[in-house]
Amino acid sequence: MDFEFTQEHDELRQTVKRFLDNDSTEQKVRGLMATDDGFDREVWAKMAAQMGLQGLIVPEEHGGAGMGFVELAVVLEEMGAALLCAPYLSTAVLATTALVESGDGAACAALLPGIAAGELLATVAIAEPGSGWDPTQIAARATADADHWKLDGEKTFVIDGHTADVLLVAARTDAGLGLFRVEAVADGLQRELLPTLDLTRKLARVKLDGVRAERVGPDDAAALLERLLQIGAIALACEQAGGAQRVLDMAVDYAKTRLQFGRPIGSFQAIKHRCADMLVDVEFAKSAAYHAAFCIAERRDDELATAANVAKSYCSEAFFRVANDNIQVHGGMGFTWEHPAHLYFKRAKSSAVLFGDASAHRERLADALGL
Amino acid sequence: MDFEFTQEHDELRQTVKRFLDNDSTEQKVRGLMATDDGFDREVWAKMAAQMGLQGLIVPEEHGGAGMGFVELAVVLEEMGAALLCAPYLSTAVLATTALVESGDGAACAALLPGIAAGELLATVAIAEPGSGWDPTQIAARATADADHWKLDGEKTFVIDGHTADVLLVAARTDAGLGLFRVEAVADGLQRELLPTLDLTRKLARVKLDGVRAERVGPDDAAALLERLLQIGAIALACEQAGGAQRVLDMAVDYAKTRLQFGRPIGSFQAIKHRCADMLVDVEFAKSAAYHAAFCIAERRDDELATAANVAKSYCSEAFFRVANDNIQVHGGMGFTWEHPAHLYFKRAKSSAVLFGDASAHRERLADALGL
Amino acid sequence: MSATLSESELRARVRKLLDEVHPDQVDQYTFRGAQYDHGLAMVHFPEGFGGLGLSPKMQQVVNDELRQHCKTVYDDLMINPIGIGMGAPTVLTYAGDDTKREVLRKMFTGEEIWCQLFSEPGAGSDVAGLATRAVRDGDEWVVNGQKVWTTLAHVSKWGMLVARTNPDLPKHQGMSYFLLDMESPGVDVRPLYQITGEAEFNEVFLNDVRIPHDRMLGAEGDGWKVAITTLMNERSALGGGSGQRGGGPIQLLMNLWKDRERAGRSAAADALMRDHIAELYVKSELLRLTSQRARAAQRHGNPGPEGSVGKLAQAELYKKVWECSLDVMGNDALVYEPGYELRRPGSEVRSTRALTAKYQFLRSRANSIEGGTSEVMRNILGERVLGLPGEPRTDKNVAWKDVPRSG
Amino acid sequence: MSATLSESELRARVRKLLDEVHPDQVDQYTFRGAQYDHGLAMVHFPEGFGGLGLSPKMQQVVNDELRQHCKTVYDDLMINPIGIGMGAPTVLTYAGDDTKREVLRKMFTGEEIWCQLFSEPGAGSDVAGLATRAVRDGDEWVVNGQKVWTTLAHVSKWGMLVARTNPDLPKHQGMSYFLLDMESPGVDVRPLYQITGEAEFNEVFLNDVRIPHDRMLGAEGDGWKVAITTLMNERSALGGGSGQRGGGPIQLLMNLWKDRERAGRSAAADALMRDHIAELYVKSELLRLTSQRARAAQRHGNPGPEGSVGKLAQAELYKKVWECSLDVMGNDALVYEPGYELRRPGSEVRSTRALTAKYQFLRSRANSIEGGTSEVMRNILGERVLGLPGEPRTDKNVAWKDVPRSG
Repeated sequence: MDFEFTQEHDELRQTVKRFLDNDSTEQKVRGLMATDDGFDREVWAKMAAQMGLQGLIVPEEHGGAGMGFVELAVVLEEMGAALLCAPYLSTAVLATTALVESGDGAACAALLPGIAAGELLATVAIAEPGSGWDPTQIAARATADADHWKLDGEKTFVIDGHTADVLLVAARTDAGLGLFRVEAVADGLQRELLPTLDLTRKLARVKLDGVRAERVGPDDAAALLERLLQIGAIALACEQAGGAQRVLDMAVDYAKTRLQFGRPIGSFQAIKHRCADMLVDVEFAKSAAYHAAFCIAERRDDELATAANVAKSYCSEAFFRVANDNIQVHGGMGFTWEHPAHLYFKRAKSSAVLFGDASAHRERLADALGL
Repeated sequence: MDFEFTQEHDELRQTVKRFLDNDSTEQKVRGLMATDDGFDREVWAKMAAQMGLQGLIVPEEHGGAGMGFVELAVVLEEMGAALLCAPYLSTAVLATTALVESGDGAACAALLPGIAAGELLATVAIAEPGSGWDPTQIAARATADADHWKLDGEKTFVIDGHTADVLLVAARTDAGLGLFRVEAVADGLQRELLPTLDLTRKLARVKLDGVRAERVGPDDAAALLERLLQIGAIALACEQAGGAQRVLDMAVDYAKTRLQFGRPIGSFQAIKHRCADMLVDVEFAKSAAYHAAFCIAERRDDELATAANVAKSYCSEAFFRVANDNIQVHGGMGFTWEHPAHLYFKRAKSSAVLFGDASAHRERLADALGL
Repeated sequence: MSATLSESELRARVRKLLDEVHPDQVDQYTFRGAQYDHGLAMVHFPEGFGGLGLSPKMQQVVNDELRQHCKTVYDDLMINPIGIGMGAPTVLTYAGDDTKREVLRKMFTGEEIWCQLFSEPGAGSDVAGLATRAVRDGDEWVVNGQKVWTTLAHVSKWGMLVARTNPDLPKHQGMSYFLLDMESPGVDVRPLYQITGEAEFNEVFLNDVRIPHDRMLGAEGDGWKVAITTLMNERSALGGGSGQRGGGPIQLLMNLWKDRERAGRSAAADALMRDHIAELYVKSELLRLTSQRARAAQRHGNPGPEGSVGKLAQAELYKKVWECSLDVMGNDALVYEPGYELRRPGSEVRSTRALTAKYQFLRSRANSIEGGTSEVMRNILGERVLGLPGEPRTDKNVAWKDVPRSG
Repeated sequence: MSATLSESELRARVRKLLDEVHPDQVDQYTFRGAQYDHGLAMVHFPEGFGGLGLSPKMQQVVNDELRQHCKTVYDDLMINPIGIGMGAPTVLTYAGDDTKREVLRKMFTGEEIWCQLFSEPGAGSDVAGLATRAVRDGDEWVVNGQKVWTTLAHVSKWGMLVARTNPDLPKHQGMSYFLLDMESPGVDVRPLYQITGEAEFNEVFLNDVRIPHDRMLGAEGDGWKVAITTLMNERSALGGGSGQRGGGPIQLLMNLWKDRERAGRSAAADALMRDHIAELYVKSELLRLTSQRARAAQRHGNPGPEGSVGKLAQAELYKKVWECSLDVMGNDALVYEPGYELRRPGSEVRSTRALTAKYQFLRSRANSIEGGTSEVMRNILGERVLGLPGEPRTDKNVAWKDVPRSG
């Protein structure tokens, strides 16, 4: 049932929090965001070895913990709060979900153990230049060629696409949309790191020129892609809820300690009421993200689309609002490079855009509600 | 030039203000809003005899003062502030503008002197049930019949339509849209007072069943109607700016004198900052209304549509916001029947809807801007 | 003994009551009188005072059993909302047995309706700033002042009155709490009409009203403490949103939209409205989910801030939902059938969705005022939930009479 | 005598200056030095100090004449914005003639740039709460503390410094004002990088910096009064909006929209965006018209509240305009070419509208903070324009050292 978090969930949260407090400090985030890779391979290995986080939702038969999306939501919320720089969303959420949901046993057996072990980085490539996140607009082509496929086209905004070992690429066949597995080292694959607004999440452009590929999952993967995008949106919403809580904490702490006119600025209603409005945003964002996570975990498939639209539209705007408010509460300090407020602000903007912005999700919701 | 108000304008404002302070007190407004007529014939006669307000923009040759829209804006602003209950907008603004702009000398000579003298009430009838304020949707028919016309159809939201002596009715002929003069006593004319949300402005539904009519103005009156609607929207914007200023004054006065927790509530930032935001709304609303009034007065016809769209869209929303805020500042008191706050709130809503709401005006603006 | 009553034993008692007297066969007063006498009215009250000294949760068992066996089911909060909801716990805690005997049974049957006399014209958000004075005269207190926003005062027998008995003490210390017989000479109840023309509330003028000293609840000067007991039991509009997905105000809005007349509205205007309604749907849904989350957290014994945001969020959201409803109506928003009529609210259901929406558009203006203004709610969230410091207070350690006040 | 100089006589003097030395032929320092010596730099200043003792309005005549005859036209506010804009009037009012002679000419020529050392990490909105200490030591003052948000400090010769000389007095009374030679030992200027990666501002650390007593402007303890003179002359972003209809940020937004890629966006999304842009256009237009109205009212000698709302309205509006610009870009908002590079702002123009908009999206976050936060502006509108009462102050009549402070 919705919102029935157990003691195990709380313990998982504490474990992840402790890990992030040590291994994803602001200083580490700043260091990693300035690199091209954008993550620390040692920390990545530690995440897998000590906590098995990469295999959280990987089925046990493939070397994972076989947990569900509620546990993943807890982890993502904390990672969003800490701005963890790591290919977790790409590898452990998107690629893993794509594989598990594809029902392709061979592909799962080939890739999931490596993912769970923290030894394989993977991502999914859907969006293309000039098109949005709508799979119906995909132009990349897959052509059957003897026992494999050849891919041609261009993908962009591929999360961690420049470091992934394997890319799961959505492309069009004569039969419809398909999902294809491409090795990073394959001939004809060109990858370019994009200069991102949000330095803590790396995106790449990928050019495919007759690249050798294996099909993953069904001949017609349209439903799979739709579901993948919904789950991706919910994953982002979980991160956003966590980021929103963190900036609220930051703002409240500052408002309690910063004195002006002989008083903590939080004693002024202008600041206090702004923080109160931020609190409403944060609590609503959590409700949206948690509810959507429970919908996935409990396979309430008829509610999934609505829950994803509600969560992504609300959490995107709420995180942006509170990240913006946090800068305002901090005054000049909040506007400097040395203060972390801008890192959250940029993350809020980038995660609002990824997988479709709030109004796109509301439009889908309006369609579903028959408005 | 925009915003160059003269000493004469200031004096006119003071004269009108004094008159309204005496003859449109809250008590009188409450009395009149409970009547069907909705105005006081003695006060109406006094307005004409002592101040010539009904003939303000009537050309001197037809017995008026021959002034322009800047003077009218000043008068409308004060009437909006006082919620004057009188058929001024219908008779002295809409019908008068329709006549003057029609270029129909005979109609002007027949009607304007009576209007200027305060002896004739007139209005315009454009909207129809189920259609908006878009003249292209008008369905009422005018059929030529010997030396006159016959009108069939139904009009609604006719301002003061139940008390007007003469109605200028927009109807469709084979040649396009025309404007037609109908006597209130004509056979086949049925008028019904509508129960309005805003009791201070009376609206009527008018049924026309083969009613005898005279054409006013050109064969194709489409441009005339469009201009009339723009000027009507600007007239409402002027009233809205006046109403907005009045509710701000009300809120500020209350915030200064109402004590809670041993302090005036206006010393709390929650109230103070709300009032500051109201001030921005009020000043912007005035800029919008004044600028549009100067555009009419100076016949800057190429700017008129944009100015009307800017003014009506902004003033409608601003007046509604501040009228709503005024209730909030007053707390429980602002929510009672005995306090005037609700009268302004209802006026704000009704004037926001009349002649097209804010988003309709923004849509037209977006078209004009080529967005 | 009864503290050990099991659930099945309690159910048996309910059936015994129903064997003796059945709500489908007798009137409200007779049945609820018998229910009281059987200790099944408020089971956590002591025996003899409508209860059996059980845990409050056990009342659910009684109500459940009644619902199972009766067509006529009474809702305490419909019968005597302020009496049973707020008066009973206050009387239980602070009144003597004589008073309990005098008032509790008739309160429960609904023969005597109760009202609450706290708010004053000069003391709105600052309830503790109230100015109604009570002066001791022998065995009586003489009360002068004015109360406002008093629901049900016009039909009430008893009023829970807080008045200032010592103006020389700081504001929270100089108040006392009385049970006022509303039929006493000098009590003048007048309807207070609202923006809708209805009078849900009253003004109560108190002019040399005499109250026997033994009708004071708690000690002299304890008025604020007793009042807090009353307020803690306020079944406030908790801000839980509608229980059903897509239910409540948003449902009415969506239905209005689906049934709208399509003429005269552009495709662009439709797109704007759809986006806005979808946004309001999202917030309505999150209001509901947040309240559900709060209940889950409470069940698990670690309630968090999710339970406290509802009142503020709901007030602001519902105002917007009703505003949007009027926008959906377009020009029809100009008319307000059947017009305004200054009157008491009836129990009639409005005949169309549009009429309901128009009424609620006006009525909802009070959402952000009644039961704590949105400004007060933001203070509470800021200070009590987030732990932000309060403002400098100038009215706390000063004799009440020296605190500036208006009204 | 020169007070009676007519406009045509003044024009003649400008032409005489140009006959002697012409900006198209000599460098900035040479020409502006001559302009200063001719009393044509700041004509309202006394003769010998760059002026002719004329009305300030007459400077317009000089500038006009220069524009007519020269290709090279210098803008005072480009050359030495803080020096000429704020430093000069302060020096004129409070400095002795020796100091005036020492600093004014080189200020005007731009040989010596000026900066303002008021804000501190612990004193933002509460500027008067500043904590930098100056202690008298013989003929010198020894200064310790930290200043922040100091534009141009890294290229400045002179800093206008306010420091606390008596912490036992209430905050506004214990400050003094100094001219600080920024080349003095102990002055450490460090760039302060912003959200954009650029460092428009500096932090200035003052470590046992010694200032001769005769560099104090005004008397000891008059620091706040002198600072007010400086601040009154701040050419603040007045919030006038763009001069041209549809100009400024809204123009860039509209152009971005018109040139957008249409693929991948639904008709409904387009309708929403069009409405939003139209709304922003309306507000931009009203910002412009309100500033125009303020100027008209000023011309007519009765300025009203219209002049005071601009700063607040503009800050909030421009933030929204730049946010909308990013929304128009859709997914392209994810990239921020050419990446961030911690550096001083250059004079380069960004190569595309999109890059400008992205930069401004980040940069505009400060609009509601710098030059008075929106919260401070709302206080000012509420108190000074609407006459609402201030809040209870706990920091006013207390020795500064006893006022709680952070940072």
